[in-house]
Amino acid sequence: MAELIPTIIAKYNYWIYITLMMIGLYAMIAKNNLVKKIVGMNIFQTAIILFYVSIGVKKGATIPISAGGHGAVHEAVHAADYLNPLPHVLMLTAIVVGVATLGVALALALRIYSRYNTLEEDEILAQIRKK
Amino acid sequence: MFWQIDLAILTLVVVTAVGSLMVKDLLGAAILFGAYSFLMCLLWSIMGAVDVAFTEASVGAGVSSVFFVAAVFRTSRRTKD
Amino acid sequence: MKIIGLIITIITGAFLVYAAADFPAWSDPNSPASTYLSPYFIENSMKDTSVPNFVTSLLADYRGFDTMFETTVIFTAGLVCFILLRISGRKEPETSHYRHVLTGVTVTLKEGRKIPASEDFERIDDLWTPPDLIIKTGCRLMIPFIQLFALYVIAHGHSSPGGGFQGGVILGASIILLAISHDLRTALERMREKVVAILCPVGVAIYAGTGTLCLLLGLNFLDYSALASVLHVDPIAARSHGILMVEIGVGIAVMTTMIWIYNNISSAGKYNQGL
Amino acid sequence: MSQQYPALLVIVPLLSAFAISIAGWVNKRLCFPIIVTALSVAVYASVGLLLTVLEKGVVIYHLGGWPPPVGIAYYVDHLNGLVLVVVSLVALLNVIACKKSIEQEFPDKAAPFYTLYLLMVTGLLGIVVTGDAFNLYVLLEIAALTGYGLLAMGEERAPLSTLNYLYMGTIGACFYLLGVGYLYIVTGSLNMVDIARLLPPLYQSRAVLAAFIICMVGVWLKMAFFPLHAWLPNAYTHAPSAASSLIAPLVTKVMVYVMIRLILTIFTPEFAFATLALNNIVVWLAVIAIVMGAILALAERNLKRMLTFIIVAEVGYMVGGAWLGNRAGMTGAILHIANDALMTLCVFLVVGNIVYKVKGYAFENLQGLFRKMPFTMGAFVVGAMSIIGVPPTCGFFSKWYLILGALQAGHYGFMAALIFSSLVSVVLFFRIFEICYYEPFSDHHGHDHPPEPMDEAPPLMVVPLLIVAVILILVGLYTGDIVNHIIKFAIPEGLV
Repeated sequence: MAELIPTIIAKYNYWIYITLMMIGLYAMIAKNNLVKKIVGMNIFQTAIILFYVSIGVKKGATIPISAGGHGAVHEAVHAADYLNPLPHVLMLTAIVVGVATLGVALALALRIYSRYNTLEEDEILAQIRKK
Repeated sequence: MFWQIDLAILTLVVVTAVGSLMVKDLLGAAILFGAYSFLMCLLWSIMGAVDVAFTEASVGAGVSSVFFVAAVFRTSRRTKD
Repeated sequence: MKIIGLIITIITGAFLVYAAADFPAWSDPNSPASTYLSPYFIENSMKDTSVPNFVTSLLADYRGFDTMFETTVIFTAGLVCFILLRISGRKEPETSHYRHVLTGVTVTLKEGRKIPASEDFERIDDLWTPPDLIIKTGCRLMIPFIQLFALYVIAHGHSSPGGGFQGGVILGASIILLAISHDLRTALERMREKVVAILCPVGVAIYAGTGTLCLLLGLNFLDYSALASVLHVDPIAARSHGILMVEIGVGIAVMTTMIWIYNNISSAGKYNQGL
Repeated sequence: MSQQYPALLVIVPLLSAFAISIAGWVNKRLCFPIIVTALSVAVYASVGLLLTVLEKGVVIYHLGGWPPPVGIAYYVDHLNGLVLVVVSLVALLNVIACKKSIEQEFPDKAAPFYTLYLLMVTGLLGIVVTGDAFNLYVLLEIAALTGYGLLAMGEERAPLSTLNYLYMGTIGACFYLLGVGYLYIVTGSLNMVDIARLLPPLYQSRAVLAAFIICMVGVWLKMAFFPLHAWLPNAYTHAPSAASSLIAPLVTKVMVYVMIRLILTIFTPEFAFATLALNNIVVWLAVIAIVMGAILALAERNLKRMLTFIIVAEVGYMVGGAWLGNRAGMTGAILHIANDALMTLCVFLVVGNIVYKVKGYAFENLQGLFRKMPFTMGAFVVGAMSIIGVPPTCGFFSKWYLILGALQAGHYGFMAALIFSSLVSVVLFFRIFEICYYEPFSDHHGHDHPPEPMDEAPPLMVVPLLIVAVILILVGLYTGDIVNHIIKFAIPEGLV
């Protein structure tokens, strides 16, 4: 037990990302309202982004922008001083993909609403079955 | 980097995430989702991912929330869960 | 469904917790992710591309191919929203409302009739809210500065956080702000649908076209150092300029897509009235 | 020029997509010539690439001039060389065959439709050609988003079934992304070959195990492998015919390709089959997928929906074959990617022609079609024979290899499922032939009512369909060459 607590604290970012992911996944499977599902989907995606950003964190390092600016071409740059930029780049892509998916999902929800006049999944299915 | 701030924001993130899924009003859900995105953005800027945080602030907390509000405005605020 | 969802969620969560135990410790400088590839980018970004912001050089040069498709994803989203929602043509005549500016009398016209544009009447939405002078004027004053800031973000992405995406989103948000604070028609007058729909692929095509230019100049796709012979600079500066070119393309594409999606969603494809 | 083929393959369709999008606002007549030209270039480049690979071995293309693992690289070997040719060929034939139905179904939105179509093909080609694990995710999302757009343009119920597909597809893609993240956190690299090089010392790590399983679940979600297949039938049934005859043949097969690529290149068969004892479970899941797909298809009274359940069963074939863990099974799975793409294209194009002429695809709409549309139905017979697995057609040979693999692995359950599903297919298709062969019942007994005149779909739709039918037989006849010259080299030596 005494060994377990430091592990839990040392990786709390990972635990939070798992929690958020579970929240999002649960909402996508179990929620009845289509827009709520979309919210869940976004939470799910941001949880994964949080995971990636956590990979990039490095103790004793600063943000990944060269301190010298443009003038410092010939100064040696030490890798240990800067955060890992690769996960950040990947996550920029993921955020943009997230907003694109959001736009498409909302457009679909609008189409569904104009057809069935409701956003509740069970009511829509009831209307389809009635036909 | 203060771990207390980090921990507080992490907790708040979870709270807003749960809140936006629990609240029985889609407009409220959209607003809480905006708050969630903004807290996420704070968290990432604390972690030093400035570009990601900037993007999330403009895309997640800004434009996404507007899309949500617009969609809710064009459909309905009613939700059963 | 709720129980199934709960079971699936808990299984997934337990599995992820099980796997997370083997991760390198959090913020460990000696983890493989921090020691294997990233030092290369940090140490060589200035030498290879003369861009101090490692994220920008990585985004637009080392992994520029990802970013091109990321822009394409955005374009796709705009196009899908258009194709799904846009109701083209004026098939059904609709009622429109006009307000007499001086007296505040509202006139409702049926079957698509219109009042010729004049100073006395202004068209209003079905769900009309009283004009708020402070909001309208405040937004009108803010929008130019927002746009200026967006251009700064695009142009200064080389040495500070920011770049094409963030700047593009902010530019798009400024037009969306106009549409929210006034109405959709005002925003559409500034930025017509056709302009948006053409600029959007043009933005992505600037990106892909820069890459193709490099290919035509004899090097690999997206190898900006090929531009050195066109721009009359050394290959390293050419990479820096190439990054700026694609950032501008990204900015245009993202700005127009955001406006496009907003227009379609807020008016449910009718383009007559927004929020 | 030939060393630029990998770039051309993706860039030409991409740039042409933007050109079409702009042309749609200027002059709509330009759209169709542009898309045909772009896809022809893609076919040309992919065939050239396959020939280069056959001649010289693996082709590696550095995007942006950065060598991997720093930059992104394209990596073309025998496996994706074959799949590239199939994908580009299917896309080209389908767009020519579907021109009329696209113009009929979306008179004013043809240009955006073509744009999405071309972007989707770009995405699929990119998925197949890329050698970077994260790049694959981005392209996966392009293929998925365009797919949502194309599928949702169909009938009334299409948006709802597409939204369900979107939820499932997003979960799948996110799982894949998460798996790549796990690989990144333990290796620090994103290039597939590089990851494979770094992984062996870490095979005992739980994170690698989790990465493998999460990636697999994500890919299975995307390809509608059995317990995760619920989104597929509705989404494909309600889609417009031009979209379903692009998406049904390609998307699931490309995802099977991704799965095989994950097993063969990133994780290597030693890890996937030897270290993990999952083979048996997955093959049994595939058995259930095949049996359930066949039974559910039997229960349908609607041609298109029946075909979608057959796709679910076919995915079971390929996953099962790949997970048998021996050479014959893997050969069968890879061969079946190509064959199944072509035969699914064939039957879905037939459905497209029927919808174009008859405006319906329920069984009662099909009566008398043999007389009405003889060429279309002739192609349908060839496609059906191939799905059943009758010898001269290609479907027989991939099934042959799959059964061989099952025998070698001693997995008789899988073999029984294959034979069972073939028998069910016989019932399914001969039932349809019977309906199509007989004329509609006439109400007035005794009176001869005049036979309906021949009313075939336009030549532009029929000729590509007949070409596909001929290709089905040709591929069948040349299977030996394909296996000996291409697939043999696609499978690593270690797998016996």
